[in-house]
Amino acid sequence: EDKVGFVYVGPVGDHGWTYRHDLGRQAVQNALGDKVKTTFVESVKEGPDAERVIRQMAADGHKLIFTTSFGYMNPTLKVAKQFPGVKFEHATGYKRMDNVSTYSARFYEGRYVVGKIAGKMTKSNVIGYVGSFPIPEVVRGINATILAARSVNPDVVVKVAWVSTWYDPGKEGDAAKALIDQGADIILQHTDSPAPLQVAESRGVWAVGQASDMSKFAPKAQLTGIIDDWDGYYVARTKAILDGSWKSEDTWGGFNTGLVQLAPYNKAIPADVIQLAEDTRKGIEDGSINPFAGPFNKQDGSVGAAAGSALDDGTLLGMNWYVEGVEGQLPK
Amino acid sequence: MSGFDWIVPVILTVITAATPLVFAAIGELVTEKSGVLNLGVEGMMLVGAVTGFVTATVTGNYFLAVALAAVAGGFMAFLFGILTLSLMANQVATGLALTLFGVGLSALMGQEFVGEPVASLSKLNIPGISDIPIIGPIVFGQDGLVYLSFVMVALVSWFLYKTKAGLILRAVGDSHDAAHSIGYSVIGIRYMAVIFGGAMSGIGGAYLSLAYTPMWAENMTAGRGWIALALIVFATWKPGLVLVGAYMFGGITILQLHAQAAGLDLPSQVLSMLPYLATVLVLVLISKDQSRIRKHAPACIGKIFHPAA
Amino acid sequence: MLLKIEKRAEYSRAMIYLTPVFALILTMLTSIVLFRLLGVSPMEALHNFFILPINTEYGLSELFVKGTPLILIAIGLSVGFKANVWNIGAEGQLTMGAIVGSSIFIYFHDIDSIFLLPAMILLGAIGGALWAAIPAYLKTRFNANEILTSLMLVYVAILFLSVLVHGPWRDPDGFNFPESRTFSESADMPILMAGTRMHFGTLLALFAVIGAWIMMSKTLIGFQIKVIGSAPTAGGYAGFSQKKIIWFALLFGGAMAGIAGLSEVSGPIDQILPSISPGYGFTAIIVAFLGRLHPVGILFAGLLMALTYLGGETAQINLGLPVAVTGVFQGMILFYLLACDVLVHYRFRWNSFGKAAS
Amino acid sequence: MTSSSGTIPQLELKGITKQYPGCLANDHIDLKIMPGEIHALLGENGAGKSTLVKTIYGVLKADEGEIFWEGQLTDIPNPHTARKIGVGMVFQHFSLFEAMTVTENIALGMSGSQNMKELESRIVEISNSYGLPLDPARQVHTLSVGEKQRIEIVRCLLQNPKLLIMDEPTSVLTPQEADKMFETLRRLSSEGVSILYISHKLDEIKALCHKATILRGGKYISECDPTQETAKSLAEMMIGTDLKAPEHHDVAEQGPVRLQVRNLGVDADAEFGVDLSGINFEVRGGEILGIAGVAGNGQIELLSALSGETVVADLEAVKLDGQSMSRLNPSQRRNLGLAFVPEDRLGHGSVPEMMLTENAFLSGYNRMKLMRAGFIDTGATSRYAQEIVEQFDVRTPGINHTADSLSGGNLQKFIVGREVLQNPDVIIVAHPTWGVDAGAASAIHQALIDMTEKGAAVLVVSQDLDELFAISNRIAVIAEGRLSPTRNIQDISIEEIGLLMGGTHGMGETGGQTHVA
Ligand SMILES: Nc1ncnc2c1ncn2[C@@H]1O[C@H](COP(=O)(O)OP(=O)(O)OP(=O)(O)O)[C@@H](O)[C@H]1O
Ligand SMILES: Nc1ncnc2c1ncn2[C@@H]1O[C@H](COP(=O)(O)OP(=O)(O)OP(=O)(O)O)[C@@H](O)[C@H]1O
Ligand SMILES: [Mg+2]
Ligand SMILES: [Mg+2]
Repeated sequence: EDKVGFVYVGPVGDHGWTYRHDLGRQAVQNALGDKVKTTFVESVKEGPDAERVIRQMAADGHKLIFTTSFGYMNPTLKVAKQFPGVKFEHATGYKRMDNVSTYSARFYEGRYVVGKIAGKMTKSNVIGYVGSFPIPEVVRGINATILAARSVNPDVVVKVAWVSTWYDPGKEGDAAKALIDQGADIILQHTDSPAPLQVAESRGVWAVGQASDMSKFAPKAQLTGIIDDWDGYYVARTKAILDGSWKSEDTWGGFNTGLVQLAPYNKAIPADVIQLAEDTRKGIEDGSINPFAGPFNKQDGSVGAAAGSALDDGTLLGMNWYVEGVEGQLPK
Repeated sequence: MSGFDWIVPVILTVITAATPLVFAAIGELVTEKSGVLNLGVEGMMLVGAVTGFVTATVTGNYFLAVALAAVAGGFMAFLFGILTLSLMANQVATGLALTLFGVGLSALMGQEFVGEPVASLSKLNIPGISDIPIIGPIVFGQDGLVYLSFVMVALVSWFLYKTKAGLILRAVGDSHDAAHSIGYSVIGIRYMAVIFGGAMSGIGGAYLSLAYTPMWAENMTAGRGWIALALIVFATWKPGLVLVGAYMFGGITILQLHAQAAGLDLPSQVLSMLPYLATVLVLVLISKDQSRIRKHAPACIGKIFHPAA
Repeated sequence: MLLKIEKRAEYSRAMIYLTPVFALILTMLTSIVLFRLLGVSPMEALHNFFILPINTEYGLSELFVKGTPLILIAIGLSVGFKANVWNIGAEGQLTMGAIVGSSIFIYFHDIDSIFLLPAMILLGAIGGALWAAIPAYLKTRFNANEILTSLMLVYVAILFLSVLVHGPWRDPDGFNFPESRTFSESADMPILMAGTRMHFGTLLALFAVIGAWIMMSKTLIGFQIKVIGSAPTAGGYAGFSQKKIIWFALLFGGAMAGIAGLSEVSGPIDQILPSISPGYGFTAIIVAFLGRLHPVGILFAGLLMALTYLGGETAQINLGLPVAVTGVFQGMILFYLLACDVLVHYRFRWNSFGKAAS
Repeated sequence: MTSSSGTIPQLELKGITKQYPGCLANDHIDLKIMPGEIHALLGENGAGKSTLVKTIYGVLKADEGEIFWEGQLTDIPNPHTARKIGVGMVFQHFSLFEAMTVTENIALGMSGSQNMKELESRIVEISNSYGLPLDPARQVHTLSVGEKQRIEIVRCLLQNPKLLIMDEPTSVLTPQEADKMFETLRRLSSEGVSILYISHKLDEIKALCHKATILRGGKYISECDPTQETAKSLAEMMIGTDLKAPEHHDVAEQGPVRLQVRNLGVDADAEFGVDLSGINFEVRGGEILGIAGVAGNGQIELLSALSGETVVADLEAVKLDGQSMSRLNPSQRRNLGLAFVPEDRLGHGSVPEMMLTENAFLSGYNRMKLMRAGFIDTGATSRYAQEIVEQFDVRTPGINHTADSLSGGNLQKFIVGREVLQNPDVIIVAHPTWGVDAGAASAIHQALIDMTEKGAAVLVVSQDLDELFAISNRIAVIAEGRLSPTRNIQDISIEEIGLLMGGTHGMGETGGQTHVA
């Protein structure tokens, strides 16, 4: 019986990032439980603990190890060097080796669709965005949102409140309240807890779920949700180990791979808006729409992407500037 | 937005942010006044939060949920009491261990309840009165626990400074040897104070999981127990000032979020530092008056008591 | 008949060594119940917690890797606690030590010199000490309670680190991810044992244990610390300055935490990350008291504490026990250790009548 | 239990036994007190007096023995019960709460709940009627020791006790205050209140008490009528051997001025401290200068300006052998040849939780050269501690025991010994025999007199006038931060000194009777 290990940065009970990865692990266990045994260690801090846990899994005879946080990049590589026979999968990083793959999801595709809906649905023309930390992943989502929103409603702006944490329900909720008080009538978030949705629900504004379908927390307010779905990927990669076809590769999948999905649309969204959203989603999926296609300007007025061109993956990966329509200065 | 429209929601936000701190701090204040330092507030809050949440989910009875949260927090404090009061273990270390324990225990208890929503604690709504502009929603539109938090501050203040029992409790914190020699049961009184502190922390935790953000998630207190502890020092052990401190801390936290949303051009982390820096600054200003601190700080805090008999 | 706790005329030397054994026995007995409830074999669980993590040479080396920062910080804190200085902000001082210590590498990363690492260690100590100097100044100048100021500064330090890692200190080739460049050879803590991660910081921790032992038992400053902590008026009588001791205790504690921070980033982490410590600064407080504020006690307490973390990881991997169980289990061990400590200074007696043995 | 006839003892103890770990503090002690009787309990330090009275008050539980209250076997499990049946107690170590007001402290010592306003007026009433004036609103930490004790006494009186226990009440009082208190006690006695009185001041006992019970080493020794005994015979019963009075040497040869204080002024830093101004005196080698005064008149400030715990800006203010010490800290002053015994032996003169060796090191490390190559020389330190213990007859199981395990008298001997053995040129001693039994007191006095023979200058600050008259060559009085001119001991009477001391601090009236030895 082969072992497949998962290293989580948060507790499986965070109902956010780690929770989704653990659902993926359970999918592997369900699908291939007769052939593999899955193990995990939760709440592993980025740093020395991560390297020890990864190494221990490798030394323990795990065949495949998923390390599910960006901060695990260097620890994963270090251990991978010592255990060439073990395969590693590092989420959201950019360094690979023969026995290290990377994988991530193009969540910004989901944000782009959400941006279209938001642009249509907002009355106040203010979208509130609860940010965790100003890293490219989060900035990309903000930019995708405003690009989409402005494409249907040029007057929209995005206001951002950074909470400097991935996970503090109280503070996330407070940020949502502050944004609403500043005029936002749609709350988006790049933090893990459902608190901002609860706030939106009680304040009677719209919100968008994060990582999971969070409609349970905001049945009226949730427009849709951007769902991380690692199940298929994890099952496929485990199968690849079992049949020997595993190769080091980089997966950055969007709608087309199922890694990113949208939660069911809120019934209150008008049909034409749903239509628009669906068209956008299909367009992205079949490649006819590129969220970061020009022409658009950066916040400072310089050209972000010229007409006819689109940002390449490298630029997206390191994105550290806002596009026009985002208010406030990006913390550097 | 016109006029003072924004003020009401901001104040409402501050109230919810401050209330769990008020509960935890006012309880711990009583504990400390009796001469015991329990650093396990975070752990007790978490156990209270999960107990309240589970009870509310299972029974739908919020009164029971809050009551059991208090019991659970009180039980944690009782454990602390056995160790530090009966077995004379070091209070600082035991309190920290209690936090480790509480984080783990609450996570175990809540395993099955992650990702389950629960209806928010209902707010007082008096048709007509609660709709009065500004005053209405702030004064008459809160949930029961917010009122309770004010009542508790007033009650604790009255108890400590207006009743004989409160006088005795302060006396035990001021000099346990003297209190013992004139016949007070130092250990018994401290048990009660410690358990009361735990119960209040438990309610503070329940406020988080039932009203602030009605859900259960591991470690959802996110360090509020520590802030509550700091607020007591900040308040120089005076109940009224605990309230001021909690609202100041909550207020600055909320205002910095507003500043960000309004596009203030400062790194968000620097803005996030503000509540902490402001607390230090105010403490420095307060500390100048040493006689006041001397008057209110319990002299025996953290010291072990062992009767000679 | 009543069970009575009675102060010993003199503390019991035997109990100093016996109480950990009692605590362990009690832990095992309770574990049987706890793990049965969780549906795990108690023997296996204990094996996973206490034996498996360190039954290989590598595992043992990891015990020291994990224990090193705990011991370094606890040594520093214990000196403060002895002086009645309640520095609970070691986590912030650790962070600042890491920041200041690595700044020299971040800004001059091309330097390839044997002096780089010593300079970094020195700067790490200075960084931690500077951060601790703030509570020291506020305490000696304004009488501001150091518990609160040092704690608040933890949050400030961590946010400051966040500013740096998300901003100017990002690896220029790192796609703007919040990580610094990885440390070069000469900025790395030398490894003590090939094939492991046990690094020079562990030696520093051992030096700290011995140094603190000598300082506290053999030097005037150590004596002054104990006197001021125990009876400040008597200290004034002897001519010792309380302010000086407050400064010393905080600066020393800060410096040790700073060294711990630097030895983490330049040891096992190898770069600056948004979070460089999983709460070592707080855990070390427990370690300090568990070690009864004695350097040698702290050495053992630090290793024991480290073992419970390692054991928790092993138990998760092998038995699928959630991390929550580690917390509960850790809490339990600590409770028992703290409770059994009562026997060092006290003894239990069945209080019957008239038994006046002398 | 209401009537108190003349034949039934108010209180009778039979076979009270109390065992502490490693120490049998009370060994089958019997005691009988009649209504209205003032009964002394005598014994050396550590004889078991406090233990016995704490048992009566319900603070401690006896291992064996019976208590009869008004003839009935009574169980007194706690102080509440004691107060309820009519026992009041003034503790040797005050049971007061520093951060609280006088009223709050008194309320705490009473059972049930009180109306604070009412209580305040009763406090004023009672305290005035017994001549123990108190401001009910003051915080205790701002009061002098004498005032603190008044609180304890008033607290008892408010409850109309039938038995009042007083554990060393006068050790902190001035003669006038003590006399006031004796009046109070006699009045109570005439009202039928029994009083159990513990004191080391044997003259006091003779003047006040009807009966005395003597304890030694935890055992009952005898009962006697103190008025029929001399102070010396009482002391010898306590100690079990002969008592040597200190040999007073007349001013053999007056040496040069060693300690010189010129126009010393200090602003007190504590809230209720006393500012010093214009203090002038000098102490010559070979003499003892006594400074008398009611506590709280600037002694604390004067002592700390002399010891170096407070530094003084004026270089001329404090000089030792002509060298200025004004700006030196205590350890620098020691290097110059100063030694100092503070008033509070536990916590000021010693570190309670530290061993005797460490406490020897505390003030001795410089002059006794207890550091070697930058490290503490433990061998030399132990030898030094051992020497103190042997030469000054400090009773302790060993030099590795902590200071707080010593009885007050023994600790005082240890501290005096520690300073004396450093062979200082000037030694300053505050309240040298506070609460110390007669045997230990005479040993300490002898040590100070011996110092003068070696040519040292000795300054003694005390409020015990008997003591000052017994050992000083010259005397001055400190009142409200000012020092009177010094007078030769032959040229002044106790009455005059008492007048100089009194009428300044909280006492309602000046003069009155003075306490005569
Ligand atoms: N808490 C205690 N633990 C152990 N031994 C004690 C304790 N209290 C008192 N003792 C011992 O009991 C004996 C009697 O003490 P006690 O306080 O009754 O003496 P005392 O007669 O009041 O002396 P003094 O004149 O100094 O006040 C002493 O030898 C002392 O060592
Ligand atoms: N915790 C303790 N352990 C052992 N002995 C103690 C303890 N506490 C007090 N004692 C003993 O109690 C005795 C009396 O204590 P107490 O504090 O009454 O001193 P004292 O002799 O009365 O001094 P003084 O008369 O100067 O106040 C001391 O001899 C001391 O040995
Ligand atoms: Mg006594
Ligand atoms: Mg005494």
